[in-house]
Amino acid sequence: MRYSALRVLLEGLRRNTGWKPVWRDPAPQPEYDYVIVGGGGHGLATAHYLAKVYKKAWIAVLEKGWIGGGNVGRNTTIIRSNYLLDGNEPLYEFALKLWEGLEQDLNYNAMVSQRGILNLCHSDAQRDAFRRRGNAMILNDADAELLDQEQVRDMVPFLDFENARFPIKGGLLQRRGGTVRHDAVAWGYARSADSHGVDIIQNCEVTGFKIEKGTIKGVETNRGYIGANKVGVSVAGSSSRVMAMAGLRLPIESHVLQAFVSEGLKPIIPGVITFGAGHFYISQSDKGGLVFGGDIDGYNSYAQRGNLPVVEDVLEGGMALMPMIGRARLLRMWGGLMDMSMDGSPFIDKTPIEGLYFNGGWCYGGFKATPASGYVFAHLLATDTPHETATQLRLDRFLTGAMIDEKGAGAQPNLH
Amino acid sequence: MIINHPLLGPRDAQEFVYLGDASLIDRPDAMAETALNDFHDYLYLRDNPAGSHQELWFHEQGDRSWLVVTRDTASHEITHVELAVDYAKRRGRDR
Amino acid sequence: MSQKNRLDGGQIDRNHRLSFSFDGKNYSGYAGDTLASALLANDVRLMGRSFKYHRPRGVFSAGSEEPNALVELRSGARREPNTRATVAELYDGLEAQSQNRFPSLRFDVMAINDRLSSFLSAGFYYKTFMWPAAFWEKIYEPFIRRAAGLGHLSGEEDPDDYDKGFLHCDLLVIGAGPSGLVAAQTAGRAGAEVILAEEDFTFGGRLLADTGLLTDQHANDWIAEVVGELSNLPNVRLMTRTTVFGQYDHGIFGAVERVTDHLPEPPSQKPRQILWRIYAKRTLLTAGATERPITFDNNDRPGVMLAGAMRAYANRWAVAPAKEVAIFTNNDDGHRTARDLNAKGVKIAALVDSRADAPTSPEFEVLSGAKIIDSRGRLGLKSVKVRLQDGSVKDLTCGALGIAGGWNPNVHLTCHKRGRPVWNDHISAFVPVPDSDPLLRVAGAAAGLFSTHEALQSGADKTIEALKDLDISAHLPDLPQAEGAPVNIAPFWYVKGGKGRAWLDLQNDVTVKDIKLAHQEGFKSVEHVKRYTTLGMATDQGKTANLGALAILADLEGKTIPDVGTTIFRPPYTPVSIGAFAGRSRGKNFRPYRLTPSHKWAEEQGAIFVEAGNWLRAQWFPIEGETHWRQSVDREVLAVRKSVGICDVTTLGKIDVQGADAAKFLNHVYCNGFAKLPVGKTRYGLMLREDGMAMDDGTAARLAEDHFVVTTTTANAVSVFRHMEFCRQCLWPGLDVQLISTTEAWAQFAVAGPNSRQLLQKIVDPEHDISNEAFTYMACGEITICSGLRARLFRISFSGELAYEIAVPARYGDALIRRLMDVGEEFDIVPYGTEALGVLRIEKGHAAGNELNGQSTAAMLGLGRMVSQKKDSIGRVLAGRPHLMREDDYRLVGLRPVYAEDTILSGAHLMSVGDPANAKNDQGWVTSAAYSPHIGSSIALAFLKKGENRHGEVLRIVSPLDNMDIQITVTIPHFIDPEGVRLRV
Amino acid sequence: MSENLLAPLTALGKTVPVIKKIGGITISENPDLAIVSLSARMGTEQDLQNLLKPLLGACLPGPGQAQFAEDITAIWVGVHQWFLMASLSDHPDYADEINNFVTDAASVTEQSDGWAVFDITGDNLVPLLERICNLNSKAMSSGDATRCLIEHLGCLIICRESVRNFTILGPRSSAASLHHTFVTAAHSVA
Repeated sequence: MRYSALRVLLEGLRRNTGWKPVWRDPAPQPEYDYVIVGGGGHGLATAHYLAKVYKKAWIAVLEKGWIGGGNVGRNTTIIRSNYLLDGNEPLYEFALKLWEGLEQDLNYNAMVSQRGILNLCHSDAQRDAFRRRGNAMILNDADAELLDQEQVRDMVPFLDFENARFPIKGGLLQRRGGTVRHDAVAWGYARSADSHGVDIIQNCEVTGFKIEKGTIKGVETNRGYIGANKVGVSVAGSSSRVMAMAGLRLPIESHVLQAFVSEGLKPIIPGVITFGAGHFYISQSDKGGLVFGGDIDGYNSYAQRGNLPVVEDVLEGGMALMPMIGRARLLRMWGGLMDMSMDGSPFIDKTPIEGLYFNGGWCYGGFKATPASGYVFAHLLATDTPHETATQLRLDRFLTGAMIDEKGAGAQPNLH
Repeated sequence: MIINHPLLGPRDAQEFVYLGDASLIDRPDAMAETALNDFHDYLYLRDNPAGSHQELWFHEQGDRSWLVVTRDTASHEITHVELAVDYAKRRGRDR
Repeated sequence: MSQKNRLDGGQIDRNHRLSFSFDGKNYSGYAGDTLASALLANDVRLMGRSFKYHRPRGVFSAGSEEPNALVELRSGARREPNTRATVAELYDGLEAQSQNRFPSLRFDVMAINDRLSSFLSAGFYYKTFMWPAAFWEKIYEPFIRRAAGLGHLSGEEDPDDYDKGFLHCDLLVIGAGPSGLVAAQTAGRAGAEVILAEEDFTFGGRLLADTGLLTDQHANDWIAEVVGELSNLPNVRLMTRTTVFGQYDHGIFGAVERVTDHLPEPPSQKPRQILWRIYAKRTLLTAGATERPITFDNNDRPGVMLAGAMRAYANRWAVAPAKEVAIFTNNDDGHRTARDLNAKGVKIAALVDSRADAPTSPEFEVLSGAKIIDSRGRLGLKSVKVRLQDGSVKDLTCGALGIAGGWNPNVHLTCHKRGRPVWNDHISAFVPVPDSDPLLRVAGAAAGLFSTHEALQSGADKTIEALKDLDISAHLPDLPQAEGAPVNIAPFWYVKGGKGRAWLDLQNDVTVKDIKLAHQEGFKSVEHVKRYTTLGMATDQGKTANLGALAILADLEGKTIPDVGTTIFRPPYTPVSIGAFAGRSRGKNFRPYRLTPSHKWAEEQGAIFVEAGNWLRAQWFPIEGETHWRQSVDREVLAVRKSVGICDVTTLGKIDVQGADAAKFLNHVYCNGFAKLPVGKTRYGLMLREDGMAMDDGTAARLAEDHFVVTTTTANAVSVFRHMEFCRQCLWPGLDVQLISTTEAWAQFAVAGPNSRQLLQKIVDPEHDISNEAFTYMACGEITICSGLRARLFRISFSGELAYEIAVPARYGDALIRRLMDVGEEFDIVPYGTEALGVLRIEKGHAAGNELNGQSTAAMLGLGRMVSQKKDSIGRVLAGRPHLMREDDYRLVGLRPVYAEDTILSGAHLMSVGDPANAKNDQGWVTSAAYSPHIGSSIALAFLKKGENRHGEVLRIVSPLDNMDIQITVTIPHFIDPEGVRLRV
Repeated sequence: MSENLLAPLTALGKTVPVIKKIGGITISENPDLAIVSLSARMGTEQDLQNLLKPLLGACLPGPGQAQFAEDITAIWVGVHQWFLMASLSDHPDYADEINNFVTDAASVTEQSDGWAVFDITGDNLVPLLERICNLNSKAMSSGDATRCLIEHLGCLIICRESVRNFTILGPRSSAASLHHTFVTAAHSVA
């Protein structure tokens, strides 16, 4: 069923009785060629590209709860490709280009809104680092602009320029960055994958891997055994737990990241703004809520909820940056489970087990990567070779010393 | 969160800085043949359980002691706290 | 204007008349009113517009669960959008405007959406606005954004202050209804430290809205008696206007106290609100319950409200929402509302009870087994249509309708730690799992115990239980006799078979049809339904809507409500001002300042300051006639190279390392050796992280066999100390070593330049020989200056010149710099700031923060050979990994422009001449750049692939961001005195 | 040392201590405090106790405690680590004095200038203290002493008299910010 304005009109006239389920609800088959574990954004995108681009069939996505219920369902919706290192930037730029064509690819309006992302700097050293990064972005075919203080002021005059503890000296702007309606990404990929024959199986939890002589044979689930030639695991914060069932230890810790939304307000913030002298970033959703966040709580956690000190830290940053939001009210705060890697960069790689592939360690940056993550993981699953934009995202990089450490924080997941 | 400091009693976790898995105390022998692999596993492959976890916290805004805290990562419940120096000595770090 | 709907009685102060305005029109009310009760008293039913369809809306509740009556309160910079009229206390001169309408509340052009609702069904936007692609950001989205949102922020800085605070107690009682009051009384009498927090501006909770007696007392008298007793107990803290909004780990609660929101503006120096962090050993949740509606077609008109709210308006605020009202109920509580209103002289058009066996009443007509199926009245309710038990349809004329669908316990806080409530059939509602959380107990209506008697009893019982955990013995107080009516409810959620729209989520305009459509499209999990329809996402978080939607979903799935599931709640319980979370940490007080000992003096000199972490440091010292910063900086640099300059370097971290094993310890911490450093000498040290990357650099001065002073960079002072304590306590606990930070204790100045020794000789006491022979390069020592002031002297150099750092107790820093400036006059001494410091170190080729950014190995810095392979130091092993040892890794080099007038920019990338500028050809980047007045051109440090073998090569640097593309020559990273002769003279 | 030619400033950058009275609360800068840290060497804790007992008239205090003696105050600040405090005018070279006294039993470090010291007095300081730090100040009694966070600053708070008299030490470089915090909070609760 193709979506369009005309269809909305026609269905409206028929009292909306003709709309069909966005995805089927199939029972699991005994065997598939490809089983994707994890029905989040990355898993669903993987299935979509595997079916649509790599023309594979017999694909299932297994989700222990409801699809899109992990980080794609609770994040601050930002997309950008403003990375420094050549292990990362090509992948995120690939993602941004896929975002730009997403609605047409999926025939689903995920409201990709390129309203720009502005990273503020407050010192010369920060500006130097931004210049290095912005240039790296441009050299990788992304867009970037370095703004001085006046240009920032013209763009976002409501920031505190007069009384700031850490004066704003300029900013790195990526105009093609922006936001996306996050739930719609999961639903759009699910709908498209489903229409290409992928079985999306909810309430199906993987409870074990069947491995014979170092080769994957299938997965045990709460809905029975499912055979598979290849299994791709894309389970974000549950990575360590799931891969442990295959006997693998990962350079990943699970942490909690909190995010926040205010009551709905008439438009007041144009794009995405990040504070460079504290932990705070903000945008405004199409519905009017201010959507913002900051640093992770900093301790290992699977609890999906955080604590007050970080809430206060984030909102102190917010008030320091834009004191006009003092009388807006915080409506809801929530915590998500982050698969923090040891260098802050993800893994998309084969594992020592033949036929078992891993995609994870996205830290709190997984949402923006969703299309590319799915695409390159599908490429790896389909061809057994890494996609050209993901050659460095190897699981063995800590053994060789080829870390991809954007922040230079070292083997300290809570600092990435 | 509140960490029940073995010497100072209950203190807000905000006073502490988190490091991670207490196995970071078990630093391998740097002179061993297998040192490179040992250090890789030591530094990068840490425990990440959804459940009881022994972890290092530094009382930065307090008495500057490193603590080993046993905390459930699913519920955040803390069941045991001790000075890391005692833990380390028990594991032979002072030899 | 007269308050035509005002009744007799109530708990308002009729001697205290207040005037206020709504949408520019003036009204009057009384002290004790809320904005909502005062508007109702003035017969204003239309108070707002809904989010999506812009439907006219009136007040729906009498509390913080209000979905409809949201206004912009106050004006100017104090404007507060989305303020619930139901909890806004009336004050004299209050101004409020309606919101989300254009041009006026009565005539809103956006109400066109209501006509188009068939095309704006749940999730319609996911299916359209895709063509042409470029139109989304330019056309569709701006339109949607303008239409969406609710109230306006002022766009100005919030003028009010906020405080934060911390409270400790044995027992926190949340909610001061009958249950909470008795709990506080029980605990207070037992001597426990008690906090009783109430979100309302007065105590009593639901008792305020009802008329029943407690033994033979009016509820108000009983409340006054209990509160009177509690306020005399020093161990009880009573807090009104305080919402406990969140439960966090280990008994920590977040609460916000609205200290002055009931005043036109806060008194001088007083906060608007206080964010309290409450540390409670035990907590009792007595937050009551929230009534829920029954859903039917066009159930959203102004005048339709919760029956319990209607009762509260009548009893507490002496307001009837209309002259004639109807009630729609599925339980006995609806009858109580009808009785109370009838007793107040309000005409009851009829009580419509969905139960066939509804109790009858001698006072008003009861229509048993009947349902309301529709309503009329565009801007306010005029009549409702009732389908009677026999199937016939009847119109009832009424200006207001009270709906009583049963009550939901306020379990929210029990869910904040991911607890899930369970279904209770008896009251048809979710209740907390009893005894599921040892820190948080629940009593009264919040636990599903709805009668006043049960509330009192459970409040006392649970308190005694909680205090027993703490070994505090408490006793059951004499409880007053109170009504103990059983709950009598026949679940009835929505009227089926309607052709129109029936609202579940009033604010977000989610109707029964939307839930059905979501289900039809495969969104069957509760979470999917919420997300697809936006149910429960509005400012009220669906407090009155969610359960109704669950019931419909249960019907569609053929399951029971608990089988369909529940949605749990996240903090905050009600929305909290962002300003309160920030407290005093805003503006210039966002973070504390750190001031150097010479700050006051530097201010007097007119220095320009720069933030370095929390430090403020002098960046340069302009003198008369200088109009550009470069003039000042060039002058300062040249003066150092020519004669002598002085710079405050107090900000560097200083760590005192003592103990018999101090040297052994430093050998572990630094990658280079310290064991053999003689007493009286200083050595440059490089610390690696365990992953082999450079962490920090500095010096260690050996003052005695068992005593070193270690310096760190300004930025890493705290993290290096933490790391060293980790090494000491966790890795090498057998070493005798003690650490303490002394960063703040010493004022330290760099004295640099060929005349620095001569200058120092003028202040160093004569018994200390600091001649080149006696105090050689890298010497250190404890000396006295200025006739006996103890000081430390280090002959170290960051500039490449003969230089020293001298330290004195911080309190003498100011006097010392003045003294040095005085005695230095003959050498034309200059003070220099961080800019000149930066230029000097780049000229000398010293790495600093831009090079030590956590991504550099010792080898990259040209310090690979410093890493001793003979000992076990942190980072040595992993620094040996193949990728970090590769031949073609980056190396620190110097750069000079081929054309001297060109300026090198830090952050530019290095390419071969002739190569296209792209990532493939990228060979490195510029880390630090400066204009060198000594060289007479721009110079820079850079990381370049294989850089150590490429000195003399001509490359280009590009900065596409700046449209810069110039040619440079690669050099060694030392632009001055590479042999280090100047250091040693 | 007091004979030298240089004139000291207080932590707030003045020549005389700043004293502010707000409502019933008095906030006084106290520059006349010599502070040294004392860390027992490995295995010498008992020697140190024995050495200091005559000086203190009691044992060195335990965790969270201060010991007030005639002209000397000892505060536990960490495992086997204490601060000793005395009048600076009476003990201008306190670190040397103590170092000579304890010899090899402890590592001694001069700390006098690391801290800004504020004495805060009033009839009831609890409302003030509960606005600025997370300690249960109501429950603190004379001799309680502990580190805590005050507006992002690591401080040391010493209870001299329950509810009425506290000394707060904060990092010297942030004296002005800390003082601002006290004054603002005092106005807020006054």
